[in-house]
Formats: sequence, C-alpha cells, structure tokens
Amino acid sequence: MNRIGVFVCHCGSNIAAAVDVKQVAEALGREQNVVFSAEYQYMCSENGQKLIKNAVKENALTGIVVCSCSPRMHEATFRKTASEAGINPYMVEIANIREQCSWVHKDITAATSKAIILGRAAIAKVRFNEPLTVGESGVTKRALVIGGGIAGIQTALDIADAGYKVDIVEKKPTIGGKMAQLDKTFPTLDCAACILTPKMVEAARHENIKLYTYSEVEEVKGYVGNFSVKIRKKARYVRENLCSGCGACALKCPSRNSGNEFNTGLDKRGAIYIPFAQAIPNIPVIDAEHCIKFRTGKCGLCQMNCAAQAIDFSQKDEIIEEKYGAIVAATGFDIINLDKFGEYGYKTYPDVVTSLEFERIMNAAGPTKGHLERPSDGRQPKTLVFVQCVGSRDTSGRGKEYCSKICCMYTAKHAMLTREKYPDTDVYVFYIDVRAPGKNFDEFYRRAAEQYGVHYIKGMVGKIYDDGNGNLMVRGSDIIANEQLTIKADMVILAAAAKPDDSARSLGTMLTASMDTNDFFTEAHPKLRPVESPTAGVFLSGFCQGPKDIPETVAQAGAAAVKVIGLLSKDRLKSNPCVARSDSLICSGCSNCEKVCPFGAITYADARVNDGTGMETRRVAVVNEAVCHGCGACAAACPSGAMDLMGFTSKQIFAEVDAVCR
Amino acid sequence: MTEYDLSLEAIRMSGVYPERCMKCGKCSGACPSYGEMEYHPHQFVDMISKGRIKELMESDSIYKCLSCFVCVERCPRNVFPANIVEAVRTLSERRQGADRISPDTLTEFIDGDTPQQLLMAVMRKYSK
Amino acid sequence: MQINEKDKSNRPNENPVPSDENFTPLIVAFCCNWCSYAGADLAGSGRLSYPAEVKIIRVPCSCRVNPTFILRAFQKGADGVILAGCHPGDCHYSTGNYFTRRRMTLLFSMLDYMGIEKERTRVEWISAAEGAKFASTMNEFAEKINSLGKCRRLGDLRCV
Amino acid sequence: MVYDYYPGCTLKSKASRFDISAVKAAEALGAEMREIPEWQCCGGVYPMACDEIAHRLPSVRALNEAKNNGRDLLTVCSACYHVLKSVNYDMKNSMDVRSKTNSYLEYEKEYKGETRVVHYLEMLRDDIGFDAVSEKVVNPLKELKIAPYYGCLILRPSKIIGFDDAENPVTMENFIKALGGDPVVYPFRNECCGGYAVAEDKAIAEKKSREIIECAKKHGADMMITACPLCMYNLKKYADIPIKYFTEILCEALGIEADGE
Amino acid sequence: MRIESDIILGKVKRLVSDGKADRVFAWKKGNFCYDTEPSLFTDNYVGFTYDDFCAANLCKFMINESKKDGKTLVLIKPCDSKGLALLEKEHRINRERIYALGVPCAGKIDMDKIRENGVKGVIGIEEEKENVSCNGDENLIIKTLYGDKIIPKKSVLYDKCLSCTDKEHVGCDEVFMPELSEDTYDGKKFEGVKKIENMPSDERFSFWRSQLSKCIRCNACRNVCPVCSCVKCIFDNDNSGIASKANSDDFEENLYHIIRAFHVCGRCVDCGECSRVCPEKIPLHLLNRKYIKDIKELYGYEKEPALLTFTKSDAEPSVIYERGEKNV
Repeated sequence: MNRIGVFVCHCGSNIAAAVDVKQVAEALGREQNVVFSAEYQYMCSENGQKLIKNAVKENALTGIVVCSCSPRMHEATFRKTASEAGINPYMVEIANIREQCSWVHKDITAATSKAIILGRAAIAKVRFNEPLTVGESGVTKRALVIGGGIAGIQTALDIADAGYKVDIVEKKPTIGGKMAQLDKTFPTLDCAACILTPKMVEAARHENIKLYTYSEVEEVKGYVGNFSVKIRKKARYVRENLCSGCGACALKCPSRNSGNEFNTGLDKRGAIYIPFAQAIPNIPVIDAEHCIKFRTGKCGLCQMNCAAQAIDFSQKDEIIEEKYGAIVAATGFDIINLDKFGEYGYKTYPDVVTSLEFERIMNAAGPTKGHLERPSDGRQPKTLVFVQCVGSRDTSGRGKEYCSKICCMYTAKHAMLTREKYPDTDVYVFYIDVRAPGKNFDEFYRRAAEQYGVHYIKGMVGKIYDDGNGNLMVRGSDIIANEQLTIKADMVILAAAAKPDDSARSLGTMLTASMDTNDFFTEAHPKLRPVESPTAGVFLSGFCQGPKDIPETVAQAGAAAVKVIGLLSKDRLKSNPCVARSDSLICSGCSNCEKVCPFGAITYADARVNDGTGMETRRVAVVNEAVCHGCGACAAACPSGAMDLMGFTSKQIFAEVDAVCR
Repeated sequence: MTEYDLSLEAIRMSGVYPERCMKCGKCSGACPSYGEMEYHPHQFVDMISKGRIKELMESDSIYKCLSCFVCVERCPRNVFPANIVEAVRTLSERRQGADRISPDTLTEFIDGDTPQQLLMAVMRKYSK
Repeated sequence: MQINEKDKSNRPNENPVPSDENFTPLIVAFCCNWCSYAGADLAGSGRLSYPAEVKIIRVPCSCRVNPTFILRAFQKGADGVILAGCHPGDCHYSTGNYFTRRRMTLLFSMLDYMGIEKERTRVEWISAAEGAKFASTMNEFAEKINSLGKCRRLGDLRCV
Repeated sequence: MVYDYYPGCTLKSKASRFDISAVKAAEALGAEMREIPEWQCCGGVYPMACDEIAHRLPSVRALNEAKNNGRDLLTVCSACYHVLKSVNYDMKNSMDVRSKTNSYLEYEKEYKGETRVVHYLEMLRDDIGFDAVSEKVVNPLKELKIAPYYGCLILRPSKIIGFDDAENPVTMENFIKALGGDPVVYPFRNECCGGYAVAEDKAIAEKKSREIIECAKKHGADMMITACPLCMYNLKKYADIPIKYFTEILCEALGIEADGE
Repeated sequence: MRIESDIILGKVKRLVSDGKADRVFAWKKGNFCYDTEPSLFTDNYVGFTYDDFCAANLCKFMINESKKDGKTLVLIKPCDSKGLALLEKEHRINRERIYALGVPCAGKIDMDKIRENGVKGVIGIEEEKENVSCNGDENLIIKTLYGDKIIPKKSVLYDKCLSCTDKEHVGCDEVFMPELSEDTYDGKKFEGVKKIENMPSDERFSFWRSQLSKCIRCNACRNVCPVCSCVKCIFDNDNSGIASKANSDDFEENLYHIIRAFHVCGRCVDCGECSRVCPEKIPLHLLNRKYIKDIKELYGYEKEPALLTFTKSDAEPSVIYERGEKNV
C-alpha cells in the first residue's frame, strides 16, 4: 500500500511568486495514495528537511514527492533526508516546479496548474518506485597495462610511483615499442633512445612493476575492480633466471636468415637474438621458425656456448592467471601495409622505403650505423623525395580515412636532418597539407623549409618508376605551380599511414571495450572522459585511442594512470542502483540488448525457468550491475519488455505520461 | 541553362561527388595527358564544384583526356576525375554543331591499319 | 494537513477535451538528464519563457525512450511529442543518441506514412549549454502544434 | 569448357589474326568459344555518363544472352572486356541504370548483372590454369625476352574491372612464363598508349607509345605483346621490335598455325 | 520442369534413412488440394506433399521442434530461409537439432485469387507446357469439377511471391534442386508503399484507418511471423504497461500494429506471411515494407538489423519533414 507525502517548496519567492503553492499542495493532497501534503518556505533547509522527516515518521510514508527546484540541484539532498527518515532513498521523486515552471511561465494560473500536473506526474511515478540498494564490490589493488611502449611504460611508472602494483604485458621480447626504433624526436630533435631507455630501466627496476615480455593477454573476465586475466607467456627457450645477458649465444648462432624486426627488416639477425642493445629484459629469445635446432634437430651451438646453461629447447608456453582492478590498453600503432599502393613501387624498388625504415637508416645504432646509404647499392643518395599522406586521408578503401597526425612533423624532421648532415643533397617533400598544430611545430616545419632549404611541393606523387638506369623517377603534380614534374631521385621515403596495432581488435573484444571502424579504442566521452573506455575499469593510453605524437602520448599515459590510481585507491566501489534488469521469465535471449549496450554490461547465461508451461533451459540476458551505467538503450531495444531500467521503469514512465496527459 | 545549372548537370551526369576532393593533386600527378591539357584533372574537379564549367567546355582539354582511368584508380578520395571530364565533354558535344570530329572528317586520319574500335571510340568520344 | 483517501478517481475522462476555440495544446517533452534536461534548467535560470503546455519528462538518456512512450502520450491526449537529447557525438553514454536517432527517424516516418501529421513529432539535440535553444525550440514547436489543433488521429487509428 | 564468345568489331576485321589465334588456341586447350549470335559493337569505350543508356544496350544484350545460355561471356579484346565489365557492374550496382535499361529492353526477366565476364587471359589463368597451358606447350619461347603491355582498359578502374593488381599486374608475366618465355617487368606496362586520342592528336599517341616502347626496350625487351587492337595500332607505328597479340605467341608455343590476315 | 512432391519426399526419406534427422516437418495434404497444412511426420509420410499450395512458412515451428531431443528435418523455401537464419541469429532455435533442407519454389498459389477469377470446384492444378501466353508468362491449367480452366500463373500467385526478389536460400544445410526455383518477382516490390507515400496525408490516414479498423485482434499475424518470436509477447504481459485486456478503446488495441511493426523493424525478413494469413486481408506487409524501404534509403543494407547499429553520419530525424507535403 502506497502512502505518499507531498512537499511543496516556496523557494522563497522563486516558486511562490509565480505558482500558488497552497493551491498546489491542496490539489496534490487530493491525489490517490497521497496521505500528507504540505508547503514550506525552503524545503532544502534544515527545518524543511525536519518537516519531511517528521511527516515520514508520523504518517508512515512509503514515498516522497518534493515539488521544488531541479532534481539536478537537490535530488541527492532529499534522498539523504529520506534515508535519515528511515525509508529507501530511491523512494523520492522531485517535481521540478522552479526551473521548468515558475521561472519560465509568467501567468500564475497557467504556472499553478502546470505545477499541479508536474506534481501528479511525480506522484504517479513514485507509486511504482521500488526500494533500490547501492551495490558494492571490492577492488583488486593491482593494475594491468597492455603494451610496453612509451605509453604503457609511462602509465605503469605513474601507477607504480603512487604505490600500486602494476604489470606490463608486452608481446615483443623487449619493452620500448616504436619509440625505441626512432632516431630523433620532433620538434626538439633530442635522441629518442636517450630519453626512453632510462624509463625502460626504471620500469624494469621498479619494485611495484612486473614485466611480462614476449607475452600476450589471452582471456579477460570480470568487471571493474575485479578482472581476472590469463596471460600467455610465450616460450623464449631461454631461462630468464639463469641468463646473464652476455650475448654469446647470439654471436655464435649460425642462422642468419631472419629479417631483423628492430631494423625493420633492413638487415639480418640470428635465430637467437636480443632485439637491440638496450633491450629490457636483456635476455635473448629463440625464433623457433628459423632456428636450425628446431628445424633439423641438429645444431645447439648456442646451448654449448652458454656458460649460464640458460638455453632450454624444451621450454613451453606458460599460462599465468592474475587478478586486476583496472586494465590499461596501450597497444600502440603500426604502419599500414603498402602492397595496395603499387604506384609508389615500394615492393618493386628497394630504394623506396617507409619513414620507419628511414628512421633506422638515420639511426646511429641502425643497419648503416647512421650513414645515409640507400638499400639497393649502399650509395649515398643525392636527391631524396618524401611523399606524405601515403594511405592517410584515403577513403578509396586502400588506406585509412583519418589523418595519421605524426607524418607531417616526422617528415619535416627527416628532411631537416638529411639536409643538416648532408648539405649536398636535394630534398623534396610532396604534401597535401602541412599540419603542424602543436607547440613549436609550425616553427619547426618552417625551419625545414626556410633554413634547411627543403623543397616543399604542394601536390601528390602519381607514379614512381625506374628509368632503366637505376634512377627512380618520381612523377607528381605541383598544383601551386600548376605543373606536372618528374624528379630523378635516388631514394624515396613514404610517410605510410599509421594504424592501430593489429592486436588491438582482439583485445577490444576481450575487454568488451568498444572500438571505432578504424580499430581505435573509443573513449567514454570524446571531450570529458578521453582516457577512459566506456567499459568501466578499462583505460586508454597512447596511439590505440587515436593518432598521437610522443608528448601527447605521455600526457595521456599520465592521465590514464591518474584514473587508475583513483580507482585503485577505493576499497569498495559503489554502483549506481539505477541499472538495467532483465526478467528471465520473459527474456527470449535474442541479443538485441547486447548489441546496443555501449558498456558490454550484458552477457547471456542459460537459466532454468518455469513460466507456467514447464521447466526449461533458456538463454537469457544477465546485466552486470557493476558495469551498467543505466542509459536504458537496452530497455528500449527489447521487444518483449523483459529488459527494464530501475528508477526509470516503463511502468514509471507510462504513469508519468498518463499523469501529464490526463 | 545558367552556367551553375550546367555544372550541376555535369555533376549529376558524372555520378561523382566533387566535394569529396581534398585537393591533393594526385590525379594530375598521374595524368599521362597533363602536358597537353590547359586545365588539368584536379582543376576539372575544383572548377566544376565552383560552377565554372564554361571555361572547361570551351577548352581543348576535354579532348585530351585519354580515358585511361589512372586518375580514378589512384584517387585517394573516390572522386572520379575522368568521369567529370567526360561529363563536361559530353555536355559540350550535345550542343548544336559542337562535334569535334564528324563522319566527314573521319577519313582524315584513317589509314589501312585503323582498327574499327578506334572509329567507334572516336564517334562516341568526339561527337554527339 | 491530513487528507482522507476517498474517491480519488483517476479516470482519464475527468477533464473534458477543450473545444477548438480555446484549444491549448498539450506537449510532452522527453529530455535526457545530462544535456536537454539541463538545458531546460538553464532556460529556467535564464528566465526564458516558453508555453506552460510543455511538460517535461526526465529520462536518463534519449535512448531510454521507447516508441511506446510516445505513442502512449498521443493516445492519452498529447498533441505533440518532442524528444530532446545530447548532440550526436556528445552522448553521456557515448552512443545512446545514435540509436535514438535511428529509432525516431523510422518511427516518425512510419507515423507520417500512416497519416499522422509529421509536425507533431520532433527530435531536437539540445546541449546543457543551450538554454536559449531549448526555449526557442519549445516556442516554435508549441506554435506549430497550436496551428495543427487537437491531435485525434492516433486515437482514431483503431483496429477494434 | 564452353564459353559464350563476344569477339567485338575489330577482331572480326582488322584484328582477325587475334580472333583466329584465340579461338584455335582455346580449342587446343579444351575450351570452346561459341560466338553469340547477332552481337553488336560495344562502342569501343565505356560511356561514363550515368544518363547514357543507349550506349550501354549492346553490352547488356550480349550479357543477357550469355545469362540465358547459362554461360560465362568471354572476350579477347581488352576494350570490349572493359566495356562489358563496366556495364555489367552498373547493371549489378546502379539501380538507376538497371531499371532504365530493363524497362527499355523489356526482358522477361530483369537483367541484374548476373553474367560473369571473362577475359581470355582470365580463362587461361583461372579456368584452365597456366600449369595446364604450360603442359601443352610444344615450342617453348626460349630466350625470348617478352614485355607484356597491359595498357589501361584491362586493369582500370581495378575496383570495377578486378582483373589484376592495377599497378603491379602479374597475369601476363605468368602467362609468358607458362609459355617458356622470359617476361620483362617494366614500369610502363600499365601506362596509356594514347588510345583513341590518336584521332584528335597524333602527337600524344606518338609520345605515349614511344615512351612505353623505349621503357620496355630499356628493360631488355625483344618483343612486346598486347591484348588490345588499339594499343597494337598505336604501338606498332613507332616500334622497332615486334609487337604481337598475346594469342599469337600462345599459338606459336602450342604449335598451332594461325594465319588470319 | 515441375517440382514433384515425390522427388522431394524421396530426398527426405533418403536423408532420414542416412540418419540426418529423426523426424520431418513439412506439409500435409488437407481435404482439398489447396488446404495443405504444416505437419510433423514422425514414423510415416502419409499425406506428405510439397506443391504449389504449400505457402506456409515452417521455420517458426522450429522454436519448439528444436527443443526436442534428436533432429528435425524441415523443408525450407527460399523466403523461409531468411526467417530461419534470423531465428538462429537471435538464438531462438537450437540450430544443431535442425536439418534445414532447402526446397525450390516457383511461387505459391493463392486460392482466393483463383476464386476471384470465378473458378470453382478446384481439384488440381497443372502447368501448361505448350502455350506460353503473349507476355511470356506461364499458364496454369486449373482442373475443376466443371472442366479445365486456363489462367496465367502470375495472376494467381500470392502477393508475397510477386514481391519475392530472390530465390536463393541462405543458411540451409543442403539445398535440393535449386534449379527448379523460378523467379516470380513482378518488379514492383515497393510500388504498394510508394502508392501510399504519394497519397496526401488525409488519404493515408483514412486508408490506414479503414484497414486497421478491420482488425479483429486474432493475433494470426503475430503468431505466424518468424520474427515475432518472443517467449512472451509484450501484449500478453499484463505487467508491461502496454497490455490492457479490460478496455477495448485502450492503448494496446489502437496501437497494436504500429508497435508490432516497430518491433520487427529492421529485423523483418519480408516473407509476407502476416498479410497472407490475415483473415481480414489487411495489407500488413505494407507497414513492414515501409520500414524496409526507409532503412534501405536512409541507411543502405547492413549486417546488423538497422535499429541495433548506427553510423555517426546517419540521417537526422528531420529528414522526414523535408520530404512530402507539409501539414502546416
């Protein structure tokens, strides 16, 4: 039996001046189930609240309607009042008769009758309110960072410094990511390795950080605060606890056929190798595909030469299961495959290279020891052509429709460094637009053009071909000069579009974190929650959320860390009780709700149900209340009405509609 | 028909969305006929979207396109510059007496090896 | 003040339908909590007036609005229904209003197809900062409904 | 294997050796090319304007004929291939073209682009297989450096034509390899020869054709092959190395006499 | 070539004896040649038939059949196959317990249309082989108690067959003799919808009012619909706030068809069963097809049902105001 109390607030004269509050209180007092009705100067005041509490006790009220200002202002206040008076805080409804009535309607009769109708709607709704309890769950005080590039390292360091345990999972044998491969960084031209390697070492030494390199996330279960993750630690065939990192094995390895990934395949490495000198951990790994021992059963030179007896050909992949409170995706980027861009001849001509390959060529630790030598004949190129937007801003289906953001700047950097070290070179850059909106970015690009004499050509390259004499002919347009030109070049560098790492898509599925069509992780809110995934407890760091340069990545990595720290600092997580709920008796298990849920809060389970026609097993929707945000998309998508939203049930809204339209 | 309407008509005929163009100039970087043209593929796309079709229609450039589809193939934005050139040329030729080559003048270039295919193509491309 | 629970009938026919001369339209506005409801509050704090016939029902997100809510409103005597949500791309729940957009486009198209005046339904994106837009939208909408007159068609579209 | 064959006008006149060699070689490889009755010229160029319905009709008639015969439509000429395939694409994907064309033709059953258009090279590659071709070779084209010339129409636009990678095609190279020859890979194999513009401006055709021939020679070609009579016409004028239809060298390799002219 | 019932039955028997299924769901002859009905065959095939009168869609029966142990073989026409695929996608059937045998379809015959032609006492139907009518259509020989009548086949096909755009099966375990399927599409799928769209608003309203007023709420449309597969329909759930059994002028009654159409919006497989089974001949498919047309025009075809997905550049709802006439 509903016993409802109505409390009409004057809000000084804010309401009372335009609404006849007495009449409202009287009219609402005559409504069904209303057993108490009163008006008062300031309901939100100490005395006003006391009035409510007393009325609850004296009239054994089960529901409260406050006709006052916007619920966005004082709903929380009156819920607390109800709670103190001993009834469930979710048995309170507010009729907004200030912002949406007295303040906007001049005519007192009209405003008064509207206030009465709004009050009736609130009464109609509160009749169907149910007591709701705030759910609580614990928090595992450990975070997982997926990806060990600069984004992942920075996030992990920040979390670890705040005193929380954090694990990094990196699929490659070493952390460092793409930044480790770079030569210099724009716009300051400081050496990438010099600023990155100390961070790598710090991450490795930090007491709160645990590294899982050469490992991949295999399964994620659970929800915010309580994730359970399976990590596959791939067999290195080297015992990490024994290896001293002396590198003797790598030197002795007779296999020399594998492309060296760290140098983008520009030179070869052995089947047992340490990716690069500063690798962390400094432990080699055996590439079983190329290892002679694995292929033929004979060899084992590395084993014979290992003083520490660390080589173990029988090692198997290991599955580690760990619990986490928060997960950070920091899977980074890769560059697109250029097979579809035959007109640039990347596959045909060795001297057409990607920018990442050019980074390695220019890097002192790279395959040419930092000397500018072109891959085909080792000659120093005299004329270099850079082509921007190769596959970026491309809607033809061959590339990516977005701007990769970093190419304009690194191309300017490459062009500048080339001209600086080799003043006898001619450097051309074909560009569509130069995008340099960042601190000192435009100045940097202008310096390349003005001080270093880099020829910027607004236009695009149509075809790259050879003249039969070993020269590359670059045919393109200069749309400002309105001419087509053909440049005889020695080397061409393509700024290939950057894309999210291939591992992101499957990770997104595991995390039920939404992704856009380009496989970038979607943020919870594009402006206000840029480092959070819509999936609670999952955070985003770096390029995996969208194209970013290093400073932006580091900034976002820190922001993600703060969000993680904020979450881990709580002992209990309170959840919003206004969440979706599925009626297993009615649910058909059609999955419509799951498809519209932005948070991945809906899963399916087989339930034994008896709806009167006999016991049977059915696939029914189950809402994870800790993950649901309560938007109600599922409730509107459910054709059978099995899904409903607590606090805003269909019945409640129907009752409001009926009351308003009565 | 005003010049603007004529441009719209050309756009409609070509089935192309010239507004998709991001003005990269790749079409003109690839065009084999570039040197022979007064207006180049990227200008066709640009001018047509600005309603400046008259200049294009008057220009010999419309007869210099080889319909080799290189611009279509390489355009990163799915603009079909060749279709626009064709639409402008067709509109130009649909006007009275605007045939570039008539059956009478055909004989001028015919030699013993001229394939039939060429005659057909010429009739289609250079006359109403 | 104590009131006895006596004969508080809630029958829908309690209020007679106003005759056309003194017709005042009834408009139901579903507003999402995060943007449009806040926009309405801002219209209030700015004292930007709009007709009292507009009655707002708060929902967490525009995507909570089931088409049956809208149909129900018409059925029970509403003359116009407007649904207001965050601008596409700004949804508090990231994607809710994208679903709303599709649902309502299709539903309203269907109502139009069935001969219900399409001007009686509307979707508007109103952010929390757009108090003025809220007021002007409501004024405009109310005016339109006023000129359309009483909505009878949905009630008449019966299949009994 | 039986195909409906669309020869096209040039193959029935100036390029008869192209036609005869193709039919004979197919026969030897176990494929029958049945010329469809009363075919009309495809027009030589694809009408790009969406509102040109009349110019699409000859192609649709041939395509529909093949559909009714339940066979694939085979062409040897690149230009016909390009036109037929493009029109077929429209019939499949453009509601406007499809409905206008069909309402004009009044077929009993709407033609919706069901027919598969096959180029002779595709037949060799996909249906017969270059391996099978290779087995039938009696005179391998040894020590002959052959530069395949693709031109435009058989490759572009690749999204519609879908014959091969438009920038780095390999079909003709593999074809030459199957005949025991040595394919020359050169960058201008997909550049335009000047095409029909020869009628408007001989200089363009000359410039383009010479560039292509020079490029092929520079990369070591002794001979060039093509699949288009118009390319043949343009290239031949300026070439000092032999230019042949690809079917001619196919006949040679298979040991078939195929003298047309 | 005609589709022979016996050949289909032969195939069915082979499959059952090969252990592909334990029972068969198909059609059974009725008292007359034209009143076939869906039927389950467990141990014999008495009355089994598959002919031009087997229009009923069997896929919805699979919801219950697939709850049973063992496997049910079900005959699936091309249009039914889309419904079966949706039921599978929405987890409403246990697909592993079904053996879907695609059977060819050359269009199904609407007995009412034969009657409208003034033909009575029908005892059988044959296809005329020799004389093809001038427009290329096949003719049917209707055998009646009073002698043979010849009628063009297209004139007596169900409307749903005339708007059937493809005769391709999806998701069947096996498709039997698909070459016997015949295209029955008359090229006018959206004509009906367009006709209504082109009416003035008042006329549209009176059209639908006159149609929907005929509804007797027998629920046949819902019960036959392969998409309406909820365990418990919202209209049968007193607690839903929508169902209201007591009042005849209430919400449910007035808006039943709008809500039903919306519930199947984007999921409807356009099998046309709703209109076919309606005892009052309300053209319900025109509601569903309106949604199909709108979805196609506004969003194009997509993998997911239109209401369960979106793109950021979707049309704004205002698109509706921009077309057609204005009421104000």
